[in-house]
Amino acid sequence: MKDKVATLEQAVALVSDGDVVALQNMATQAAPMALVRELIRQRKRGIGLVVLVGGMAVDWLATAGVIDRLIGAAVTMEQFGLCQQYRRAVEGGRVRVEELSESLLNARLGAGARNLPFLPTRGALGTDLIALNPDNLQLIEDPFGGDTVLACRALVPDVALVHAHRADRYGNVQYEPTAIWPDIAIMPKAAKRVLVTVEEIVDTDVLRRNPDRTILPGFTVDAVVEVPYGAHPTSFFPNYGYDAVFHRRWTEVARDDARAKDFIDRYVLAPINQQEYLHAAGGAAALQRIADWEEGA
Amino acid sequence: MKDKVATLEQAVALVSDGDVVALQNMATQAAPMALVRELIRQRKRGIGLVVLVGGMAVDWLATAGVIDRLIGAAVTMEQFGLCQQYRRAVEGGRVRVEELSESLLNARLGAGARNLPFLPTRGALGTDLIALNPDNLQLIEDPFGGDTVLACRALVPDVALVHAHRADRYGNVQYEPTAIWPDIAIMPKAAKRVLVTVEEIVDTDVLRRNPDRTILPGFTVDAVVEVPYGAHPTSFFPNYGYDAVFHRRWTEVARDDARAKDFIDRYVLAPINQQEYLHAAGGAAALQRIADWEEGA
Amino acid sequence: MSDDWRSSPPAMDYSVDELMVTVLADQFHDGDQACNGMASFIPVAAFMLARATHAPELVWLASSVGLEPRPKRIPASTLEAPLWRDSVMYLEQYSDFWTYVLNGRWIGKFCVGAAQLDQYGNANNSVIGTDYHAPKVRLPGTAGLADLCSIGKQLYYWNPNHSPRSLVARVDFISGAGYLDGGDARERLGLGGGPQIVVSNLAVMDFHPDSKRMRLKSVHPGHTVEEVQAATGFELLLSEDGAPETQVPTQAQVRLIRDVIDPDGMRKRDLRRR
Amino acid sequence: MSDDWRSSPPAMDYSVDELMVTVLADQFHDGDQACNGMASFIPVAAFMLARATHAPELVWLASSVGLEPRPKRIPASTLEAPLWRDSVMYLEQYSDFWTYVLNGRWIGKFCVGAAQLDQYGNANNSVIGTDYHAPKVRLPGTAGLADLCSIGKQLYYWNPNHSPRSLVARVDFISGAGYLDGGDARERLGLGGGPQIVVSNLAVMDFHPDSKRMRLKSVHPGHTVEEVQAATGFELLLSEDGAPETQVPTQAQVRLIRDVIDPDGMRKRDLRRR
Repeated sequence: MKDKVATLEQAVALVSDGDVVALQNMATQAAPMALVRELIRQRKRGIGLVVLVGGMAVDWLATAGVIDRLIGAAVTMEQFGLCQQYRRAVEGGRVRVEELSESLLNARLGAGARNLPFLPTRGALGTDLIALNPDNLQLIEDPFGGDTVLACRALVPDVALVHAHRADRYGNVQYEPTAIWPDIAIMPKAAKRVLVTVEEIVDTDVLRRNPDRTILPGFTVDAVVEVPYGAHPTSFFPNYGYDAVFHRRWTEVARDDARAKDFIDRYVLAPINQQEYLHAAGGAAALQRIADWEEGA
Repeated sequence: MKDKVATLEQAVALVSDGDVVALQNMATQAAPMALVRELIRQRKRGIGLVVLVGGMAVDWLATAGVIDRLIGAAVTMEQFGLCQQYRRAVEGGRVRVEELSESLLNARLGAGARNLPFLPTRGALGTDLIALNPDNLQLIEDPFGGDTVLACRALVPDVALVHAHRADRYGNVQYEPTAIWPDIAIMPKAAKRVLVTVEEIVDTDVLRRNPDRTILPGFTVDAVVEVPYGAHPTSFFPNYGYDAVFHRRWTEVARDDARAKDFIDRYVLAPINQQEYLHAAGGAAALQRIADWEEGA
Repeated sequence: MSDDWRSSPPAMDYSVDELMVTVLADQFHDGDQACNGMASFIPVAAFMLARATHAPELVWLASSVGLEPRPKRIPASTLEAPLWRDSVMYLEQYSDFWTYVLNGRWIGKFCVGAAQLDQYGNANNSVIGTDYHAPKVRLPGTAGLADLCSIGKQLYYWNPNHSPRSLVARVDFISGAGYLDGGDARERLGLGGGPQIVVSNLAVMDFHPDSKRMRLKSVHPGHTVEEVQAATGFELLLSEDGAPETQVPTQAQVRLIRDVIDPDGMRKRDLRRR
Repeated sequence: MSDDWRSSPPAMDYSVDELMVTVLADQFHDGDQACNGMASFIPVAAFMLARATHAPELVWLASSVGLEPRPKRIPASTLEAPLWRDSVMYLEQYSDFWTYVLNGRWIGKFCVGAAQLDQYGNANNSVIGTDYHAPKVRLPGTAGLADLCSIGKQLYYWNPNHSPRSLVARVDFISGAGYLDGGDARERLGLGGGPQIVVSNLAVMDFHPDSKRMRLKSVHPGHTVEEVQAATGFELLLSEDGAPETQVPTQAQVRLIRDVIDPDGMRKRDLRRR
């Protein structure tokens, strides 16, 4: 099998301006933040972001002017509130939203993954989402005489970004038993290219001990980068929890464009690698905080 | 949660004559044979059987006159050859076949599982399968102007039969890391009722140790029966391999209707419980044979 | 757990979050399968309370991932691993959760919040303002709400900030279908289920069986019908029996909520946030 | 493993199963992703041989379940756990395997057998006879063949029993679409990929690039064009260079097959079965 090991720089160089980029994550969980920071460092522009539920990553990408459209079901940092930078970008017309419910996004990505022109759902009937999006959502008749359903057009992202627990150098990617979000089950299958960060690159023999935990075969992956704590400040169970202190640090500045930009300068642009980023984010004290998630509330 | 523990008799009493019954298995693997034998013992009639790839179970059900139609992609005992009793029943017009490719059956069951009228596929275009089955397969246009696809009508079996590694008394069902056949991922979700045999009924706390291995939540399951070696003579990894001796014993008689019926009398009708069945099938020697699968060829 | 909740006298010192928890808890029964979403401390407390008292066989699917979990107490997020501690099953989202949800036979009850809710129970979590692409406020988005509302689920709205801004005559954007224009509009579209009740910090509302307009079901102690009406952006129907006082939590319920289920008071975050 | 296969001289004592294995092995290259099905000892031996010699980076998906397995040797079933020993991944069938297969970008090469194959590469594993519902012979069924044939895969047929009954002018039932009526019939239906070669116990065939009719590519040593034609139920085209002799296995290849890959001779079962 082909060696897929890359640096963050090499991996993100596979993203072109204007690409549709799918981000695997939930509100405060499992976001491939090291790849997101590298998108900002490489000053990508005109990116269309696909998220099921996006959090701080969306805010940062909006602040840095990387994205100009979003295809997704929700953007929120859950208990830390709305993503204020994203919100301002949408309200100011700088980011255009194609809003889809979860089953609609699943159907669009599912069709993309299976090379089908569309998949039907029953979700969202009666909502205003349908009229908003005739290019991708059409009511169709059941050829067998049953109910009308909503056809959701295939979505094939140019790139999917994923953070996972471990991989071998050939891009076989493993996930520990934990919440498996829909994005991870279909985004990488639908996308043309897949970039993966992992907590650890291991020998293939380590994967062979638990073949049921392998979620992506190497042939679907274009680059794999070892980035310990690559999901910080989002959680990555069972390895670490979300960093509440860091989330609050962001929410304190995110309503102010200048302070938000300073934050990006300090935490994204200044640190030249993951180690420096973690140091800026609080170093050993931060890692201790997120290690203790199991006992914390 | 509700207690779902039942005897084989009670479980199979939930099957009515004429039902469409989905059988989770592969050619020589993981068939819920104890439930199949009980279908024969209870002299069910007019059953429509759904299999992705069926093996000896289909042969037995054909011999005993339980089934009169089959919806599936293949029937074979792999290296042990064709299912001769099934073959004769079809050639004689006693069993009618609705043949579907794997992706077509997956689409029909997938639509049933998600309460959609149909799901599209690109499989089987150009084959004679489509013209044979206008009630369930229709070519439709893509509303977004793409390629024609094949709409596969939802299939909702009345009952699904599954063998699994363990369950608690509430019907939460677990599967060990091994081959996960499509049937197990969708048949029980599509069917109206689900009957499960397991190697072992365990305390719920045992399931909590590996929540990622639970494949069916209790609320989807109607009856759970503890039947050690419930898949014999098919394999059930990692617990045991297929019983090659027993398979050959069947293939030796299966071309002869009278001898096939005698075989059913001896191995299905005469043994009053699983223990007697296993004794008839070879007892400790048989269990030793199938325990050694890992070293055997 | 405790069984004295049946005979326990009314609590004297309950707070409104605890009242909302007990009102919601009453909606969930043995055999129901219920699921909470993000930032849903009050619904999670309600599920846990129901299971600890009248509905031990209420099946709880924590944040669409963890089946029958045993969290130590309500943690600081209702969508993170501490909530689904000790689960019997982790549901994979695409193949498991959404299949069971779409199927229709399972997981029938959802507690949802919405930034705007209108007189026909339509919900908006998408945008405030009339121009979708240049909104006054960009809200989080519909997430799974548009699906749950259209596929026959029973929806229990909770609203910790009853005001003319959150309860409006007509939502700016339908991101979750309620009874649409009322009457049989929902039925005509072939949609089953729908909004059942709305539990706010002032009152409990339901929907008139024919017109599907929102009506006052009970008013929380210390508030009046007039006050509730003034805090609502449309005219609330009154039910025939007027508007009785909402039943208050019992002492046993309050003890369970405070001492066992949510000792860290996470449920109060739902009130503060809006 | 061994690297002397490149310079190894032709084997003198190979058997036809070994010849079929080496011919098939030549079709698989570094970077290909190939998958075997049921009762496929010869294809499995071919994949294992290719990986041990010229194509170490051929990705092998064993019986649609086990990625990159390391079986000790070919076991008695090509669709059971001993074959996918030490796999890097177990592919879940519905969500993983069929998604990757349908996608089109991955798992592009399949070895398949069929009871009947016709002059345009259409395959039949369903029924012998003209009345589908009262067939002369009920065959196993299409399984995944109908899918693989229609979704752009490259198909490598192997036929251990070259005869007018297995190679027919027109299949009784198309359970796998080849080139249909020939010419651009397949293309007009929008189907990519298609049958590449047919490896039998007598010869190797491919398909004319324009007419899509089956043509003789090479004849196995010890057999003649006339013999092959007589064993075929339709007229085989001849390629311009006549019909050269099929390249025989090298001594190193035969050693690998016999001593390492398949010491139990499972590959010979494919010949006996039909």
